Amino acid sequence: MVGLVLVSHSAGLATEAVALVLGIAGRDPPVAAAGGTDDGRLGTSLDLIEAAVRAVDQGDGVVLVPDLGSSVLTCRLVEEPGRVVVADVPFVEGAIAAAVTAGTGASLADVLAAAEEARAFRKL
Amino acid sequence: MVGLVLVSHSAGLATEAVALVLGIAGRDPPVAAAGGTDDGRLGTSLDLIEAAVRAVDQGDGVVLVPDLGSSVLTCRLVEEPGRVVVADVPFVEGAIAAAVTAGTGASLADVLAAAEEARAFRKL
Amino acid sequence: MDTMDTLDTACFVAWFEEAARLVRRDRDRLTELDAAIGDADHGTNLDRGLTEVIKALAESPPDTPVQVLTSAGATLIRRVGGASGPLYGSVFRQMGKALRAPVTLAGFSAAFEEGVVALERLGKAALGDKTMVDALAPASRALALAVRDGVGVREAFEQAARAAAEGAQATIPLQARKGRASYLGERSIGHEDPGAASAALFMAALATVAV
Amino acid sequence: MDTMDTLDTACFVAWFEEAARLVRRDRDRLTELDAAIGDADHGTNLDRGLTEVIKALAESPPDTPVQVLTSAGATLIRRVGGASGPLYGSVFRQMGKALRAPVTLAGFSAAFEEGVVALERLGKAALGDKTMVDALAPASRALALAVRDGVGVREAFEQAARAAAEGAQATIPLQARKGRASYLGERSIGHEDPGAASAALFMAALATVAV
Ligand SMILES: Nc1ncnc2c1ncn2[C@@H]1O[C@H](COP(=O)(O)OP(=O)(O)O)[C@@H](O)[C@H]1O
Ligand SMILES: Nc1ncnc2c1ncn2[C@@H]1O[C@H](COP(=O)(O)OP(=O)(O)O)[C@@H](O)[C@H]1O
Ligand SMILES: [Mg+2]
Ligand SMILES: [Mg+2]
Ligand SMILES: [Mg+2]
Ligand SMILES: [Mg+2]
Repeated sequence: MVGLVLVSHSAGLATEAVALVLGIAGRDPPVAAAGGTDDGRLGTSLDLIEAAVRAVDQGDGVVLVPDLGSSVLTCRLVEEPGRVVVADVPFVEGAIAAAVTAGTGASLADVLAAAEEARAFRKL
Repeated sequence: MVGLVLVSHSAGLATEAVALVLGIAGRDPPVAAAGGTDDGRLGTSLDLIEAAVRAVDQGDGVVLVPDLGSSVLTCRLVEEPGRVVVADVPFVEGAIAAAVTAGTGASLADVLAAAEEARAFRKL
Repeated sequence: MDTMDTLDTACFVAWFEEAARLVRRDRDRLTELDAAIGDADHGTNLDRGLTEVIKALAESPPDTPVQVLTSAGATLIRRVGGASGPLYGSVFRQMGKALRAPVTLAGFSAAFEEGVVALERLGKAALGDKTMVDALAPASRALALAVRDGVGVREAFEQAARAAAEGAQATIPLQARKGRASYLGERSIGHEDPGAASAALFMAALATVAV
Repeated sequence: MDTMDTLDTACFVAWFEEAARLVRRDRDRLTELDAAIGDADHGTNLDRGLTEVIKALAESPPDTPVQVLTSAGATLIRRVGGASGPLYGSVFRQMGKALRAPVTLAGFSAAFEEGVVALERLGKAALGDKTMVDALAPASRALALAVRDGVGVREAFEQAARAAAEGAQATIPLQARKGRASYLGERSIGHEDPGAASAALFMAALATVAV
């Protein structure tokens, strides 16, 4: 299964978003949080992202979902085309769509496409 | 100033999103969280939303940003055209854009438009 | 026409009491249905909401059918916590707004239809989207046909209950287009929609109050 | 040409030591600039990152200029925590990749330009977007012109420092198009970009190492 890493400036936001995503997508897809700096400040930690990638990597690829700014820039530094990819998608909605699709055993490209579709998804 | 209420299924996600939004938009715009049910489960509480609306209402209008599902439906029940409006936008990104714009003293329509623009905003 | 021409306040209270009983009885089944395509809380959500409805009706005994519906609607909107709260709440609140005394079958049917329309508007859901609409819209149609055919209240309610049960069953092969289940795409196929299942219980409860 | 033709490992270490000193000295100013149009952490972010850079250089003393740059880049990427971490980190990492021994002014200038290009690629930022690019790109250009004109190292570095300082000042009237400040739209106008300000410190530090 494709793995998912939610990367936020805020450790709390990343953790809570993972919980909500798992609540909706079920426990199947591997989803991990990488929030804040390694010393607990608001920001981004390459070490935390790399550890999260290792935790969710089952060999089928990993999608990184960053919130903004340094999360995006740091995620881009761990990209490995075809294996670890950054999704430029709404943080919560994209992560939900990606996780649900990952849970079906879909390919990395399909999970990424599902996340991208969340951009157009209407809530009302 | 236009007020903002972040409505999530998860009390934790709503609170953390408010903290991140205030971290970016500064302390100026009134932003409140309404997360989870009134007895602390995942879900939505009309009471919590109404209380949050009262807390951020300065007379210039309030934008509600729901995450999904019951958050959206419950928000729609408190809509008052021209005064309390629901934004169908990415939860985190839309809230940030709305809060930053609200912080400039913009009108309800402008804050809503800024939130909508977050849909098209590219992170990469 | 049935011997019972009009529906009084007690009938409406009994409707919610019986609905509360059936939902409590089937709570785990509803939650399991929601576990398959949702977040496994529909049974608990609705059980909690209806328990509060009964409590509120006991604390402030209603004088009219409208008061029953208004109270139940407001309580469901506030106390369920899931999507089914605002949705069922809107059905009963709107029904209460539309209802005229004394409540005939025709009046009930017309008000019920207004409630279903309010639900469809709030949820932006149509027949076939795999939601509670798939049980409630056929039930409303059955009531309208019963009125047209001059069927008695008891039989009309039984027909509505049957239509709702069939509608709920018919959600099994559908792919969800609204609510949480819609996130699952094709994976939502093959499961009964929990909201449609609970809507069938509401209509089954209605069939027991027309004695 | 200056008397000093090549830049040795000690020069590069001294560059980061002086940059760390200047950032420590101006930490609060950088953070205040970031408070106006960002999240008030640029001074602390960079101070922390450069402290770690100096520590790492002390713990594993580098043998070559490339090792200095590679170590500093990796540490900044990992230890800053803000956008400036991966950005500065990429500058120095790429510069390290491009540098050839012995390091002449021409070699330094070419490698520095590669670093700036890597930064622009990562941040998708161009001149005028109100970012550190607005200080670093003019600095790189000043170095290239100095090489072309056969100017000595010391004077070249001073010209680069001046260009960076002017570039940082020139961000004041700009509206931010990248980074956190871009969320502010027009409200970002009228403030110096914190990353451009710190980039000017990096170049000022460079000017002190060519003795
Ligand atoms: N937009 C909608 N329109 C109509 N019905 C909906 C909609 N969204 C959800 N539902 C109904 O609500 C049911 C789920 O209720 P519940 O589990 O209590 O809420 P939640 O999905 O918030 O956990 C679904 O099975 C479906 O019948
Ligand atoms: N996409 C980008 N491209 C170039 N520079 C950027 C970009 N995003 C941010 N910056 C620079 O980084 C600086 C902010 O750094 P810092 O405050 O440490 O990070 P953060 O914004 O994550 O808090 C900005 O002033 C700007 O110069
Ligand atoms: Mg549910
Ligand atoms: Mg729920
Ligand atoms: Mg900052
Ligand atoms: Mg920061």
